[in-house]
Amino acid sequence: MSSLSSPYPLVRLLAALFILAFAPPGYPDEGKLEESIGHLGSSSRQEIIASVEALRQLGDHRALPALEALLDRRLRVTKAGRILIKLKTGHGMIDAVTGVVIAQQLDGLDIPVINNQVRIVLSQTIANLRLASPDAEVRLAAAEELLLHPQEEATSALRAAIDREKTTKVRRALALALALTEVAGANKERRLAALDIIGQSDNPNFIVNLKPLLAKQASGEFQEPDEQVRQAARSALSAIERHMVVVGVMQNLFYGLSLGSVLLLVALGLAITFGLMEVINMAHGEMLMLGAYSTYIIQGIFKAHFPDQFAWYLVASIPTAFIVSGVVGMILERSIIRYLYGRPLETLLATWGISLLLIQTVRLIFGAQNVEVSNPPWLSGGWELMPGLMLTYNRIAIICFGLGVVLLVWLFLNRSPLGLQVRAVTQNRAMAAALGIYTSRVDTWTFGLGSGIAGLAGVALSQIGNVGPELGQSYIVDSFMVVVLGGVGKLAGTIWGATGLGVINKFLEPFTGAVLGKIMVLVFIILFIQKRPQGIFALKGRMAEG
Amino acid sequence: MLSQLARLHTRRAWIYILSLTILAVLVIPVLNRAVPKDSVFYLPDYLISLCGKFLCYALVALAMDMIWGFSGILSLGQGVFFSLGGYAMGMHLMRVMAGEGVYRSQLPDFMVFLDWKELPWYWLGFNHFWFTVLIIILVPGLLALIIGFFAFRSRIKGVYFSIITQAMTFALMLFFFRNETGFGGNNGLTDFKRILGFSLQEPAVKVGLYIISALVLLISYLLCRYITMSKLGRVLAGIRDAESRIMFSGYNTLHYKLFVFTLAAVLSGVAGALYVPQVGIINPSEMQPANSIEMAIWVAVGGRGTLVGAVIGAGLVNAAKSWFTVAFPNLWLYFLGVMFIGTTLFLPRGVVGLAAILAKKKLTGRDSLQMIDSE
Amino acid sequence: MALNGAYGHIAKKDGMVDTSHRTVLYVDGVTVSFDGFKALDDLSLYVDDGNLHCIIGPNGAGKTTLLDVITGKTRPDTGSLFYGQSIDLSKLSESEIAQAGIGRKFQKPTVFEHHTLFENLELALKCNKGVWHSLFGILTPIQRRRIAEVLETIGLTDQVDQKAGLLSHGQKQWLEIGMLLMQDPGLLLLDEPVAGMTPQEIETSANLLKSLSGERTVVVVEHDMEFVRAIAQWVTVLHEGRVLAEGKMDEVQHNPKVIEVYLGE
Amino acid sequence: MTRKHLPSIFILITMSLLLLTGPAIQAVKAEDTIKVGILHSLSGTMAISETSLKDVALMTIEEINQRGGLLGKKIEPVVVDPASNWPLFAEKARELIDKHKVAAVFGCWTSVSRKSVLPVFEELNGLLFYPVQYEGEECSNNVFYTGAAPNQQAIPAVEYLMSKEGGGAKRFVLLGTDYVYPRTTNKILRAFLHAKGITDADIMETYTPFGHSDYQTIVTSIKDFSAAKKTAVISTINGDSNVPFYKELANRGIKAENIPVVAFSVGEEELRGIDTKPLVGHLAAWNYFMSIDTKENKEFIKKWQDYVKKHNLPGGDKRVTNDPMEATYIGINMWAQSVIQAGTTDVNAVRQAMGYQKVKAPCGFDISMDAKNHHLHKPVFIGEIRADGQFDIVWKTPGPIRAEAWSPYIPDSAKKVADWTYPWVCGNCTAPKYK
Repeated sequence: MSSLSSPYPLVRLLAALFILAFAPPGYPDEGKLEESIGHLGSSSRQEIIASVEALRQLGDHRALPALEALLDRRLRVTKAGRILIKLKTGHGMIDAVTGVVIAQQLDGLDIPVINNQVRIVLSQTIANLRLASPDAEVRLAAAEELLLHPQEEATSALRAAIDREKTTKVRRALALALALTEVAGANKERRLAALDIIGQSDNPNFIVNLKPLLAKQASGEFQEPDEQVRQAARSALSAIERHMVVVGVMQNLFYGLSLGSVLLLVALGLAITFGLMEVINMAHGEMLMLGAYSTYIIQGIFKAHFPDQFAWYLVASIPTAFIVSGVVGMILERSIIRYLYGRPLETLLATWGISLLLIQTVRLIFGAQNVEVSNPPWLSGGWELMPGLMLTYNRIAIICFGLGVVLLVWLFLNRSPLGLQVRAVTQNRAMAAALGIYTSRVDTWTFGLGSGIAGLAGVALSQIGNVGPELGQSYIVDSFMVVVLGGVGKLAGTIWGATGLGVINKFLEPFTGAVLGKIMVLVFIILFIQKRPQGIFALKGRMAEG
Repeated sequence: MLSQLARLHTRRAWIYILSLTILAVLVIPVLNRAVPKDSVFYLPDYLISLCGKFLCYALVALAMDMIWGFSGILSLGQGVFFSLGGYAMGMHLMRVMAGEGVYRSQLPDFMVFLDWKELPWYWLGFNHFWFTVLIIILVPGLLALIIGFFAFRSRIKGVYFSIITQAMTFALMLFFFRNETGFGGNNGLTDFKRILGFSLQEPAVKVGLYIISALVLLISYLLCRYITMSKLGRVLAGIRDAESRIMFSGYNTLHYKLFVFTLAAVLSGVAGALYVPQVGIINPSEMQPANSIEMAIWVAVGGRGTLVGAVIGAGLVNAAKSWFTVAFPNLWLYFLGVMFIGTTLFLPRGVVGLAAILAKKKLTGRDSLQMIDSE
Repeated sequence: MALNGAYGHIAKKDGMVDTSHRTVLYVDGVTVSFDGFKALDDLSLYVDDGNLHCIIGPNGAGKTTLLDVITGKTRPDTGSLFYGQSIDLSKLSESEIAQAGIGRKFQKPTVFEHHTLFENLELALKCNKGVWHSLFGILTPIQRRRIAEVLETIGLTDQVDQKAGLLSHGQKQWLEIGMLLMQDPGLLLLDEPVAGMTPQEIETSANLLKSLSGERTVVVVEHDMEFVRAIAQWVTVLHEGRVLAEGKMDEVQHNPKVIEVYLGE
Repeated sequence: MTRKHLPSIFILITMSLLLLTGPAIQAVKAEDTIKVGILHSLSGTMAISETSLKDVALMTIEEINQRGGLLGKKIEPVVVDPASNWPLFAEKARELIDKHKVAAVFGCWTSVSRKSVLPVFEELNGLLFYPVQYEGEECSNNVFYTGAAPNQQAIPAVEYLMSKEGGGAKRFVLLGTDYVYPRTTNKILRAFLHAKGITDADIMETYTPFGHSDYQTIVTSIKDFSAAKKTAVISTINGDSNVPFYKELANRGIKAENIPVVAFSVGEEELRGIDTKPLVGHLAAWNYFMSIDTKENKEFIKKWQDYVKKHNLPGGDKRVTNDPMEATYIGINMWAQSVIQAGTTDVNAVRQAMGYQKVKAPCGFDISMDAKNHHLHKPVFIGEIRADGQFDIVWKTPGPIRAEAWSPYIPDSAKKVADWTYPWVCGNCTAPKYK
């Protein structure tokens, strides 16, 4: 993890400052440190790289704040070439060399421009220096950074760090990083041991380090002369490859589930408005869109008024999106859709008109461009279940969210009095009315519920895709497919339909590519509906007559 | 035969149809070709192309009315049949200009820069016009026959059928979007030069295409009219209103539905084929599910089950669209949206129904399809 | 079947069903289940040629399902169905069964509401039901006469050019029976033909049905005991998908099991 | 019987009358302005990109009008909405030229829309200014291309990635949306990479459908592919699909230092919809960036922001400028200069005057129009994404470079010459043509 996404930036900064303040006096290379830091603000990137490398050679922790600032675009250079660090919070600045706080506002400061090349060297150097951090998390992150860019220069630092290290997790990462640097070394014993460690790591990232050992030269000779080393490399490679087969299946399953849960979320609202109420709701996609825009608005409010609680804006937007989409849905039901019950194909036309209106309204208010909805920090990044298998947090969250929404809908329909009325009305309107149920009121609530759930799906979509006026259009066909595949009027069918489609799609995609995969899924749906015209969960007998 | 034809309409109605035909195929071309450009009565060229396009849309609407308005089967796949006909025509136009593309190759341009060395087998034969005409009729017809056979045999109806055809539309759209499929991918086929040796840039050729479209529309209208006036039309309406009664009366509804679905597909294909030389491009976005839905909307706006309504609806919606997109570029979607909602809520029988109400005529008689004709 | 062959030609070779054993319909060990619920449970039933056979039973006894099975709407899980000696109904589609000579009237009157009475009867007319014939065929004078005849029978001659949707409920029922007559079926299945009728209408209906039997076999599914008593020659009582009792009306009425099912609850 | 037909006949006749007379009445109006057409989708899928171009075009026209207009007349923009519907583009183009008699049309974004209108402009001898980077392989006498050709965007970017500074990539993933621009660009790039000694084994080419939103599988395969050698991704992903792609990339922890992604369709406008913090270091190649530090650019940005504020456009102070907007701005200004120079809006005269026309562009260079191939000479900038959604310019060409309408890397196209000056007068031939 780089400093950009690390969860504890402040802690680390304090730690760095701590080291800076209590560093043992009398470093021999005092002048060199100052000079190198001074060159960090150079306008030539080659010079910056040279000075970063010099700082790595020095191994002086006091350079850390300046290096981190350079990476984060917080380094400033005065006209006179003095290097300043802009603090992460507030407008304060400190001098990179002396650590003196600068109170007055300075104008005409330059920001050194770095590129990826500089960034690599910077990250390595920072990681090198951080190996000595008192914080185990920081050390772990540093070790992982070194895994990405193994460098021979770090060997001695790594050895020293391993000797010092008490935390097992960090030790393991450090040992791996060391192994990576030693594989290419000269000591055969060490190389064999390193290959063993790499093989055990199961990490597909290291194939890159193994492949050259087994490659042949143009003459047909192995590049690696030592048969024993080649043997070890071969077994390490096959260990990793065996592991990758497992990873492959697992990740397809996860991708399938996550795609399935997205489909489930977008289809669930439709399963109610279309499945239960038989309204061919072409405006369903726009309910998703409204939900996503609600998220955007809430995000804006949090940014402006509650910046400290920003991480929780998503939680606040869940009820908001539900209410916004739900209320819009209820208004539409009251004003338009209720005149069209029993004429499903006409609802298609009217709701198509509604969808045009909603899209254009949003376009006129928010503009035609996409708006930015950022992942809150707790949804950024992922969880490495096993080497090579990264489950991203936003996908995990969507799977859980999907399950939660399904559970709530189920509870609502089956355990609440209103849910009972909903079921009664959808099964036999006349009878329900005769029993004293206000069927039109129930209709409004039901439609509102379906739209509200679509709004919830919009919240989820805002976390994985873009938010724009046309957001809903791309999901409308998919959601109808899911509902029909599952069986109209059956919640369980919708769940199976969505998950099934997601998983099939993801297992097909590696072989067929994205386009053909999608086509094949559609063909599959067409064939499936031939076989079971009423979907997976078919209603039979009298119920099916309708 | 002629007497049967004459019976399709009352004499009055025939006079109207005849005069409209004369207006379309005689007066409008004359206003464009023979009237001097500075005259008030001069019709600019772009209007001819526009009218030609509307006529093609009207033909699709007619097909949609047959399958939906009369038989109650809402097919959301008409856009596919339309595009297939269009692609067949487009392939012909590409083939006859072989060697005149930007790369001067015998292959269409997109194949050249995709590095294809020879024409794929499914492009063979398209240099012949007769073959193309055959394909324009056969391919949409066969596809409809196959899809229809499987769908109707499994008793898929109503919403399910709509959604199955929508899935087909979507799948085919994605398929045509692929560059490997060999139909020009996203760009489709464009930059046509000649049809049957006539330059497509020539205004006279455009007028010719327009007149052909008008005549094809007229013939198709009469054909549809004949069908709906025959017992077959009543069986179709019977399928729409009470399918089980039709079945228990001994009719095999599969055959009837297949007939009308295939007919609608062929008509749509022909419309697509006429459309392509007039607008100069065919690409997969014509297969967007939204386009097929819009076709249903034309029919709904005009009035379902009236044939004339379909033609009027297609003209009305597209004319409105054409005008609004220039006059109110920011707001035209509102007009369109309100138009659709308003029609469904207040004009369940479309503009034709409104006209009948305005004329304060009670609607009785044999069927809604007779609304114009007899009471 | 006096007019048979004269006003239309029949899909099957002769359209006559082989009733040499006097039984026109065999239902043997038929079971139909929906999601585990057995609507028909190993049901066996035989209908004699020319009989007016009534089937009664409480709600959910499987009456309508039985008609569905006979007319091909629902396929039985097990069991066999024969029309006459030779026609295996389980192999035919709805329209083929109809063409073979079984007509059915639905519980809810099902007529073509947007068509006139004339057109309704024309559609039901026994003739070639193929697509091309429908497209090009024209009614012969004999066929027109047949339509007029049936209109006379159901007493709706005056409304010949009216749309069926404008008829009263009872008139729709009669129209539907008229449509069945147009099919010239050997076996008529009527699902609650007098539901929702006034007493006068019921009486007319009873007379109509009685006049039909003998020439054709008529199966009536009914709730209305009075009506059944008035017309039935043979009664079958269904209960929970099985035959509970069978016989003449008087016998059935005094059957203790029937009394228990009907009155015991 | 007669009156029973009246309603429908009445409607039919009214409709045809409306159709016929409506345009005629408008055409009679006196012409005291110079009309220009703005042909950008304001609805449908492309509205997301094209709306800004319409706005900037209106801004530029307003600016010219404030300076007094052209030839003593005001410019009157005719805005139409082709609604992301390609045949509609052709129809609207025809209407603009034939009915509104516009002097020039500024518009189109997608290649297919340009291909759709091209025959119309050639048939009616109109002028189209096309402001978007595209795949090349086209050269029309009726079109002025103010966006980049592949050699002004894609090839410099790949060269940069292969350089030591750019990370020295040895393997390339060509990732795009399945349509003609990515296909052609990737074909050119593949030929270019071959020329640089990179074999097919080190090139992975993948396409996704339009509107694709699930990049899990593709990101995994990129990651696997990158295991062998230093890899860079060249993305020609179009429009909406960029957001899910970048989000997936960020969440999987793939950073620009490891696998840099260079995009040709991602600019400031597109980044507005993305949280860019995890994307720092990914690249884009353009002929203009909003962060370019020149006097002209500051003025341009200020004008734009004032215009947005004045007309209360959606998005408000978050609106940014980008490359196609600059291209639109250059195009209109160049056209205006040519009209003044020619003293008329006549298409043939203006076209002749357009050659060698020079404009001091916001990017800080004197941008000139190539009289031969109707493309602009443009500088190339490579920017790395910053956390604030802007770009750090990490590389640029010393000056404007000439566009190659016909790529030398495609055998069939290498033979072609684009030269609209005498004695060639031909945009795609191998020997001079006279007209």
